[in-house]
Amino acid sequence: MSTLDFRTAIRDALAEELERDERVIFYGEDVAVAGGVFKATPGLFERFGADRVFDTPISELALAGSAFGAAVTGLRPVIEIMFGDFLMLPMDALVNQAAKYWYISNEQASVPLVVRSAVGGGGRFGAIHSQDPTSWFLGVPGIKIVAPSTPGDAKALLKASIRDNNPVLFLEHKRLYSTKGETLEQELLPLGKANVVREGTDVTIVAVMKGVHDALAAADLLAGDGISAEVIDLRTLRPLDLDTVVRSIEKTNRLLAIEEGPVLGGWASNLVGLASAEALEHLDDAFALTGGDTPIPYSPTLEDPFFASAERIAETVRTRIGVAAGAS
Amino acid sequence: MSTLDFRTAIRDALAEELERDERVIFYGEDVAVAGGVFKATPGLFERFGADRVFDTPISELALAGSAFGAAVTGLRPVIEIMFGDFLMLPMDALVNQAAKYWYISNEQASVPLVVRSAVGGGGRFGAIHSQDPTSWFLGVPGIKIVAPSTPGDAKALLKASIRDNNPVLFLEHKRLYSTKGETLEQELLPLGKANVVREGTDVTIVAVMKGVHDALAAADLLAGDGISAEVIDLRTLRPLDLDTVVRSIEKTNRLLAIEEGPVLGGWASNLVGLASAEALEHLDDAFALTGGDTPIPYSPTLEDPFFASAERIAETVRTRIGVAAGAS
Amino acid sequence: MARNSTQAVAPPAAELERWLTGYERMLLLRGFEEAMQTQFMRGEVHGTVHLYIGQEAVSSGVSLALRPEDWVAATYRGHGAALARGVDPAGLAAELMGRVTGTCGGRAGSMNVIDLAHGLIGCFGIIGGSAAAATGAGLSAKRTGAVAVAFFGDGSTNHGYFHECLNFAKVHDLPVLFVCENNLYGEFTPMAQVTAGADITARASAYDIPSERVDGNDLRAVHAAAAAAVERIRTDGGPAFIEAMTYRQVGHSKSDPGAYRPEGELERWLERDPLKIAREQLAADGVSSEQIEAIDARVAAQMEEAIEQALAAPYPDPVAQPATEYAA
Amino acid sequence: MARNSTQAVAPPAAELERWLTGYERMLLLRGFEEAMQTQFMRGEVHGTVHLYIGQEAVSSGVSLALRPEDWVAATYRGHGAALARGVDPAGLAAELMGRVTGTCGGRAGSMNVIDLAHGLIGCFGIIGGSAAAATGAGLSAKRTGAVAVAFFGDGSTNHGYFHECLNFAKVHDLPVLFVCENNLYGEFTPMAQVTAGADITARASAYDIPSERVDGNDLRAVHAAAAAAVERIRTDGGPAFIEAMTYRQVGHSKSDPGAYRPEGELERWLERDPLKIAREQLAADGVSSEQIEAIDARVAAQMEEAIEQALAAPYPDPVAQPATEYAA
Ligand SMILES: Cc1ncc(C[n+]2csc(CCOP(=O)(O)OP(=O)(O)O)c2C)c(N)n1
Ligand SMILES: Cc1ncc(C[n+]2csc(CCOP(=O)(O)OP(=O)(O)O)c2C)c(N)n1
Ligand SMILES: [Mg+2]
Ligand SMILES: [Mg+2]
Repeated sequence: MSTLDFRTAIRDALAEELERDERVIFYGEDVAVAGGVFKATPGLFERFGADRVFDTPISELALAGSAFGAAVTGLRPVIEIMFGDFLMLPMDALVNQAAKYWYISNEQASVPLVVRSAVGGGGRFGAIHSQDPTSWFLGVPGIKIVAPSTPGDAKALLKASIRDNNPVLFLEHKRLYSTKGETLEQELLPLGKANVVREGTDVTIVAVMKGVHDALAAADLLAGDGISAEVIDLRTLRPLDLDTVVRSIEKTNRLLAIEEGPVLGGWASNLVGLASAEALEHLDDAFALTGGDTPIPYSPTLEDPFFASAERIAETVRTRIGVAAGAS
Repeated sequence: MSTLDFRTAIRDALAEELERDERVIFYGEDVAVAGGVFKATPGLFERFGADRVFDTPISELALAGSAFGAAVTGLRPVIEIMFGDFLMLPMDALVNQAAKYWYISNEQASVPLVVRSAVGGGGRFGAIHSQDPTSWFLGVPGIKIVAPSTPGDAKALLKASIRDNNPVLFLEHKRLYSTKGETLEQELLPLGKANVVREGTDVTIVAVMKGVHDALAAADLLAGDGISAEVIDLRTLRPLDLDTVVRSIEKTNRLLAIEEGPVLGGWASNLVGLASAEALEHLDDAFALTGGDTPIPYSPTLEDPFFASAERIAETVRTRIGVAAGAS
Repeated sequence: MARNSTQAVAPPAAELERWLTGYERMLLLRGFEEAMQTQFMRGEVHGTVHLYIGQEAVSSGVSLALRPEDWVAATYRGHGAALARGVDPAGLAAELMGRVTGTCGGRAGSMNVIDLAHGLIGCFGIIGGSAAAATGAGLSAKRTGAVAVAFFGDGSTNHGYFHECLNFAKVHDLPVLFVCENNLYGEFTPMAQVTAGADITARASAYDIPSERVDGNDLRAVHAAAAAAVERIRTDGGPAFIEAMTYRQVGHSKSDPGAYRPEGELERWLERDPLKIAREQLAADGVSSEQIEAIDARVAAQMEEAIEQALAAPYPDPVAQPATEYAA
Repeated sequence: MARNSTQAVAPPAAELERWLTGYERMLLLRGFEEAMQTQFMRGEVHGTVHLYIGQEAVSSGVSLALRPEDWVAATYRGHGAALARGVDPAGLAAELMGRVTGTCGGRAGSMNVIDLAHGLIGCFGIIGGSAAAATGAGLSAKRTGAVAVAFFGDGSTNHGYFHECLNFAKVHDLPVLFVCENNLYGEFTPMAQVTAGADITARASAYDIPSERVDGNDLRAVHAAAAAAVERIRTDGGPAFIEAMTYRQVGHSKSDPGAYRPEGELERWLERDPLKIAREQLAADGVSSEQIEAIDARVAAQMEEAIEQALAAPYPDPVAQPATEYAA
């Protein structure tokens, strides 16, 4: 197995799908000639030409609206909304148009459309270039939300997203762009399936994207204390693979969901709610460790404690979740 | 105490605050001369003049964006976004601009701004005129979401929202516009405080808006079976009055949250999550009874079962929540 | 305005055929809306309904200039555009009645009808949605040589969707015909009061999109403008714009105060009823009143049968026909 | 272009005073950006930063035409507009360095600076946000006789915010001066490639907003246009529009490939550097090189002190200064 960096994973997935299916097109602001502000898409314009890979005006609503119109008339558009923070601007097109079409058309046509977007904090980009848009879209029937944690996953999930027949929001965490990882054996990963990335018996930690790495680091710290943490990478936030989480809880009896988003309205509290409704009898404790309750601060000394670090995750397991060494 | 209908409650609250504070202005699409498509605001234009009450172009983003700009420079705008379904169009102005301003400006200025919007299903308006926008905004720090259930509450909460120094989303359920109720003693109700509208000992049912009436009807049905349901009207969805819910659970040990929105991403699952995290040891069961997992259908035979009726709420308490007669 | 009193030379047979077809189509549109008005009063059509009465020449004239492979996107006032495109009136009536035989199985309702088999991408309940959908269809159409048409109202030209989509279509050279049906009002608000400059074609011109203002109550004038625009699009590529001046002879929707019309305005426009104009034109072409009456009778019979069929159809059964959130 | 080689008659003292002030301000803007570039390289400024180098004449010229009670809204490229408005350079530098003495206590960062005490509603990280904020401030300003100014780039004119706000400001007769800084690029994409018609003033004209294109590198030309526009706004009400032609001499942000500039373009614009032009104009007015050097030295000293001050300030402490989600 070869290694791959995250940017290359994104670019290769796009290149392979553009190559494989000529209905696939890719467009966005500065994605073509310049190769994207995060340099994730260089070379595609040169390889596939201006008819299939192009730069657009700064018009997020037209980007998503046109992608919707293109998708229901035979193309398979992939668009980039540069920062996840900008996703409210095209949201009407995604939610009121794209996500509803399959159902209200009485299943006349699917809407194969992918929106890639760079998300997440920790980059000192301030309140309006650091958000995780998940909470805005989590409650939208008809939409899928994919949130990979490694280059290998990103490639296989992006390829699967492009082949999926539904609107998919594909989130790329900014702090992951420079990470490296192994290529997967599989060409595709199924959307809506979680991945148990570390087995454990005392507590289940659920995360996505950068959070998975923090959870794994926390699990290492906890292992030093004799606490065995299971770490689940959801990979997809909607639809939610609740089964995998519940199976884990049945073993560990404790759930900690971590995310960068808010405690009220975030996916982590939602997951705690759904898991409690499903498996209350198995739970000794459940908790969502989330970002703060204000906009995301700019200054390093404010931004750093805003998000849960590996240390805080471990500390939360020890204190709040109350897992003592050798608990189970 | 006199009675009041819901439309009048809205209009009177606006009139009184326009009268009381000349910084208050009110604008929206067809709200002035025509008095609003739901006929909630007739007479205000005539009484307060075109400088303070006016009709706008169909430009939701400019409506909310200008309201934000007006709020931080000294006015106290109230705008109407006609249907809650349209709230994604102005969402960037509300979330990226208005909701963040207090914090990122280092508390230089507050943002006293109210967005009224008609929400909810059951009116045969189809998928794009029937949604509850709560899930899109629930996770936004800095925003308040108010969702009244009665004319008296609506008046006192709208007045309080207009006097509040933060961006407030004020949701008016379409099916409540023609309802009547009593005027409250208080002129104002505090935002962020829930109301126990019926005391009970076997199960806690939490709802907002039209759901409160369904919950009360369900409680009547359950009383016939000897089951005692406590019903909580949250009144405000963000900030959330978790304390009142937890105190109730400590008594009933069972929680049912009902809403029109989705099970994944909705406020009800969130509440179950937060209540479980807070009071797991008191819970025998917790569940979110929500709208369906597709867009909202138009046809009566599809729309009616999409939302939880009083009968389904009662049935869910009996079966899923497993409360038998004389349980406690 | 006695515009058609001059005796023209009879047109060539093919052309006369087109005008007869156009007249029949307009009659069908009128008859359909009148029937829906009746069925709404009877409680068979639910929620609300936006009638096209008075504007028939616009979509009829444009549709005569289209090919089967072309795409059309319309608004919540879209029955006309749908029928002009060939959508089955019985299916459309059934949709409005929420029956399972409806164009969308009763899921969509009046404001959101979709019929891809007839090139109708959809009727869009969100202002500007049609412009976005057609712009996206333009991306597809560019490959196939087809043209995508967006219908929308004067009020929509103040929306962000409008601006972004026109600019997007122009810079990407998309084969999109934008048709603004200027009926002088957006709901209850006069166009000039909310539309800066009050010159909609000037807006299109500012994007360097060829644009023309046309008498929207004259089928032949509309067709001539549309045929020329479509021809130019097919030959030279890129979008074109038509502003069709017309008038809504009935209320905006089923709850319209109507107080906004200046005295005599409606009467003047009734004088210029598009059906009346078309009949006068046919008479001038030498078509006998017997021939016209025969068409009238045929359409009336067709409409009666369609309504009967629709009324006889069952309502959808959500248990027998369960919905899927996602396309496979 | 030897535009200033002619010997003009020396201007009246008040006018000369204004040009000297303007020159000093431009120098300050330039010096500040150069210092921030250095501090970014040293790791003292975080995330990313968008420099204003080359565009100084625009905000300096406009600000000279404003009164203290007027409002200004700018973009992520907003240091110039802030300093021109009188924001303290030490505070602004500290903000970019994330220090507690920053204009916003380190919470906002470069892209979101707010300083209401100096009439700076804010720098807006979202394209179009400044237009919306100024439009709203226009609602307030209409009452007080003030004027609200929005600065934004050429790329922003393709956004829905732009369209809706210009139309809104015009139909509501708001005292807003819209200033488009056309620096020929949006990020890495040439203006003409994404801006249909490539004529931005024509867009303003389509809304019937008085508009003028001006040499944005000539302080005096900008001031003349702004003064005339502000005068017209104060006298006649309603918005005005200025397109200032200028050039960004440095990269879009701290990660700019720069490959998009045609050969020789940058050099040609450096010839027309706004400071160079201003210096030549002052010389032609009879200002000695000693006088100019004295100003240069004064600004350099001021800048040095500001940076020193900022660097000496502590980082914010989230525990000592806890944030509140809501304004009281
Ligand atoms: C985004 C959005 N805002 C508001 C509405 C509510 N609304 C429905 S129709 C209408 C007026 C539209 O006027 P116009 O575009 O002229 O079309 P017409 O109804 O006259 O055909 C409005 C405001 C909507 N459907 N979508
Ligand atoms: C809504 C939105 N979309 C995209 C961006 C990313 N972005 C930041 S600056 C920029 C280019 C803006 O160009 P222009 O308006 O010409 O201003 P300039 O940077 O040239 O001053 C873009 C696309 C953004 N900040 N906001
Ligand atoms: Mg209209
Ligand atoms: Mg630019």
